[in-house]
Amino acid sequence: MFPDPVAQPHPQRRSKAVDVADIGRVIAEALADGGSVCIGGLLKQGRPVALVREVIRAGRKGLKLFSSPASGYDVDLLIAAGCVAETYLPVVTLEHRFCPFFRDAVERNTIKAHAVDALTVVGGLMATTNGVPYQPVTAWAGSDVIDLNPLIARTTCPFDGTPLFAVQAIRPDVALIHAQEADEFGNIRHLSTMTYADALIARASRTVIVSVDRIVPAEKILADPTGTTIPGFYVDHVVQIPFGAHPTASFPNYSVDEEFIDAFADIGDAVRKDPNRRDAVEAYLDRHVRDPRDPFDYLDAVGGYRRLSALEDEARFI
Amino acid sequence: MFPDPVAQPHPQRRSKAVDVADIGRVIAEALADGGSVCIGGLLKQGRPVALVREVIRAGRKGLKLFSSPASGYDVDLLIAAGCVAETYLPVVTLEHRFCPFFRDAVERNTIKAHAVDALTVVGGLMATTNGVPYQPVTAWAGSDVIDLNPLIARTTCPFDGTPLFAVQAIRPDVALIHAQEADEFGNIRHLSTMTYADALIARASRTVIVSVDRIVPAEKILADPTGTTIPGFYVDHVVQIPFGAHPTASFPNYSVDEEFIDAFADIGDAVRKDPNRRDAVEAYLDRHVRDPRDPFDYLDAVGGYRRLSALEDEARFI
Amino acid sequence: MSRPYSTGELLAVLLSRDLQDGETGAAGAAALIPMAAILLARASHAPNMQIAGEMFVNPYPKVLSSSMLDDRALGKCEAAETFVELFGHSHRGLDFFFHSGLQYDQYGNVNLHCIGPWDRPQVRGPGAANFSYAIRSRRFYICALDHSPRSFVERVDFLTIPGNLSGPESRRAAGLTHQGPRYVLTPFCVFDFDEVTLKMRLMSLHPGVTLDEVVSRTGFAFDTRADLSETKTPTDDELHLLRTIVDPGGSLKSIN
Amino acid sequence: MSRPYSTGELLAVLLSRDLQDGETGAAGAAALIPMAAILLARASHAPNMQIAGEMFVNPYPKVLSSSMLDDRALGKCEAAETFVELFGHSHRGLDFFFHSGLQYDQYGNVNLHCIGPWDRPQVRGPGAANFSYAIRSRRFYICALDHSPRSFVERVDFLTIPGNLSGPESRRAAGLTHQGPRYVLTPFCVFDFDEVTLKMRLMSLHPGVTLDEVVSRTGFAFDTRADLSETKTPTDDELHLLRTIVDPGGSLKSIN
Repeated sequence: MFPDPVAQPHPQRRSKAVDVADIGRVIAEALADGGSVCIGGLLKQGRPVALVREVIRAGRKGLKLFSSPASGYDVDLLIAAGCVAETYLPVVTLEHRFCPFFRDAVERNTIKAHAVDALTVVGGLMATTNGVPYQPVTAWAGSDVIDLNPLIARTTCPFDGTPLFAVQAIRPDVALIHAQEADEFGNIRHLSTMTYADALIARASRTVIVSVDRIVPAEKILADPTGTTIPGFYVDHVVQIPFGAHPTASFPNYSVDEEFIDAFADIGDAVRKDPNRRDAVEAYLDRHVRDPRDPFDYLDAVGGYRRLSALEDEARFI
Repeated sequence: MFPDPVAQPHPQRRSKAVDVADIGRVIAEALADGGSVCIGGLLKQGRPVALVREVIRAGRKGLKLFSSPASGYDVDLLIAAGCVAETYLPVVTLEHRFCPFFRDAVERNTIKAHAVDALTVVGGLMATTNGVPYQPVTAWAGSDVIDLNPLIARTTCPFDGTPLFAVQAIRPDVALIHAQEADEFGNIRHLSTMTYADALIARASRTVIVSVDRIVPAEKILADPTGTTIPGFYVDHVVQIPFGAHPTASFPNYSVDEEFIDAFADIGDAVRKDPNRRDAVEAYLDRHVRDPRDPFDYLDAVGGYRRLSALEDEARFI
Repeated sequence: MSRPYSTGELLAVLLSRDLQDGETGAAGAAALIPMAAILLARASHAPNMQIAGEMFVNPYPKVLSSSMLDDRALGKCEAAETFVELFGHSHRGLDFFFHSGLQYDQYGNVNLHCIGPWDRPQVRGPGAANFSYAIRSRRFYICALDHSPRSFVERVDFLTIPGNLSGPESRRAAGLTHQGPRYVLTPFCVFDFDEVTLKMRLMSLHPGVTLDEVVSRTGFAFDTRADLSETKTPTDDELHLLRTIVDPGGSLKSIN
Repeated sequence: MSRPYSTGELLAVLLSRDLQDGETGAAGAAALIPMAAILLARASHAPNMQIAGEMFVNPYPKVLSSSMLDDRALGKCEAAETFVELFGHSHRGLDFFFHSGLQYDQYGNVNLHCIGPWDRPQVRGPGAANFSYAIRSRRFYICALDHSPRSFVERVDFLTIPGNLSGPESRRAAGLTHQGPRYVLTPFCVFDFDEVTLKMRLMSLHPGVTLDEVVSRTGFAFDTRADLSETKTPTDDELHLLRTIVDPGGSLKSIN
């Protein structure tokens, strides 16, 4: 029954901003071994790689991986570090070459890489955002992907009996997303032209953690509400991580570090051909994931300001 | 088989911009008697009222009306002019008062006003944009609206057998939409904060006709692609009509003409109580719809620059 | 009246007190009092209130407007959404929503469609954009400015917004699991709902209102709480916030 | 070679000629040649080409990039979309799309998943983001830079992208109603598909290529068109447009 309000100083709105030093703990608390994680961005753009490194640092095992329909370096890194049990990834590629750890893990049967396509993942996330148990799909025929897809069922249209498919709602435990800006209340702004499936993933996931290039004053969000790509109430934690997408791009702020990705893939290809070279992987993970105390340390390890400003230049002059 | 290209001057890209003098013909050609039309905007904002007046001028009868989930003046005007046979409108209201012609037509049973809700219309349009025959809905229970809704069926979840509903895909013949800006290729920009269901309606409809406050150079679109709310390839015709949403608003350019809407509703209420006053309706339609040769004439008839600049001021100073 | 507040202000204050910090809710079109309640809660005890579920997020309106679905009313806000996102919200539900209508019945069902038969009504109302929030939200409030035997009826002619249907059994059969209608606020009193019968029950009378007056204005018999009280009127702090931050234009003052 | 064009330029020009004005199509990731073809068509005979179906509309890239799904490649464009809109495009289909893969078979099916058995492959490929465009688009093109018995096989080990399946009966049974694969372009020749059997059929040989060479590079028997011809090479106008407007950076020149 309507209480008399207690006279008290009015409380302040809580911030969702996490200090970069605490983001590892936040991720470790949100994601359990065996949990499902969905990664935003696409291929070599806007991937939350710093957050992915924290998953590895937390020692997570047996993860189920989802992503926007095309993934690459970060997924391969998680597999290299032994975090992954199952993938629901339409495409895993570095575009100009395969992802070596993914390829190796599937060929050696150490992970279960389910056959899914973009409509499976997008449709499943759409079902969750729409609050319904499944999304109808009619655009499937002929591909072996359908027969092996564990997330779909056959059904019929209730209006005319036409056979069609259903993909079940996908609700990842944790979404990891990278964007360019946010305010402390978790309102996210992508400044890149494409935003991939990021908003969809945020809406579909239980816990949403977003790294951004910059946390900006809330006034900037209020001045352009149509620029907000993910409203704050979908977001649980936001963290400013400089170059948090490295070695993928965060357009228009910085471009892809292709050399860095290639160096990783070279190690992967070498280990794939000669498993005795596994120590090269551990050395890579030590240097780039486990040893850096924080993201600034990481940036020093990957080439410091010299390399990073070149990536900024590339994004600016394209 | 790959032909040799014929040497010829390279052709130019076609414009989708229609001269305001031709928009009546365009609408008459796109929409037949008995056709279905879906109206964008919401309540007293962003409604394509100038395009709606062209529907009346074309003498269309027996229309099936869809709209974003809340509609008012324009729908009432179409009903007043005798254009409408059926409505699939969740809400018909002027907010501070009822829509008199809608109310009268339903009470006298001269139109069929189906019981639908927002999820029916939005879900049906979503199904079409997603390219599937229906959209699952689970959020319905208890309301008489469900039992009377002609667009829904009962079905079950193919994964666990749970009973749920389906709303069938809605594909309007013609979408009428108003926005603030477009280029000549039909790329639409809303400058208002809310864009309602406009993009959804455009994606779901066979023929899409958009009125805008201003046609802008294509360079303006290219300079901010994320500002494009409806890509041009969904749009068939775009026409610059000054104050084309009047008496509804086109924020941030001009506000609602509440007095004008009230004057219309007063006539409607008077006729509803005394059908002998039907001539007042015809006089209104003559003055505001049938007699003006073009939208400029219309603007003179509704108060000219004095009134319109006041509406601009209201939008600017809110 | 000599009261230092209007009916509109009273109802907005009463509603605001029941909204909790951190909750997410919205008001639809034609919802001056609910919107004032949300904004007042945010300005006082609920700074983490999320105003969302319609096509905008966390507005900071410069004027309190009769409809929030209006750029005139929106002012600045944190994000825009569309009806597609509203479809999802309608399924997942909010913490709270508000409804009003043509008729209300003893089970808190609301009619927005018609008085008289559906096929040939005496009065055709506007309809309801969205009744799903009533089902899927954790609770909703009925804010009824017309409290008369014409509007408070034994059984609604058309059931637009499902409240408690015909009682507990019917709610179970329909699969309704949330609270549904929580309070009914009128210019004269506040009703809650009996935990067992799920019927409206008089909870408090506004200052100066008698039980007989409410009985005569209500078209069905209702129980009265054992602890029937006088409605706790707005405090100075609440009225100050309401008039300076939420409704500086005084729109609520004209609602009596 | 002494040809005045590279293989990449040849294939881009050939593809561009088959794209019609007013059509809507797209290329996915890792699609340098298809993207060049689309841009060349738009710059020459198809100014109303709509490049859409991925997450952007009508880009004007400053450089031709290996993937169009990349802000480096996008340049200016007219609109952005997301995977939600792509879901709809995938159902409604485009006028044309392009595919390449690990293996191609005589019916124009494409394998992007694995060589060897699914459970324990010798080679695991990247998979396909979206095979629905192959079904729902009016037609698609196969652009195969590796033309060898290893890649042109009797039957794909894994059927990722449905082409003509096992022929007309299987297409009918699967409900495939569009053309499916239209041409297969390789560095050596162009195949079309026999109207009756729906098998690959040699249509033209690139200048200097012999039938025997194509036979030895193809891991299945194929018919040859009665009017087998030499591929019509790029005109000066086409090469000029390609090199000045579409690919000023010369990315296609290195594809031989």
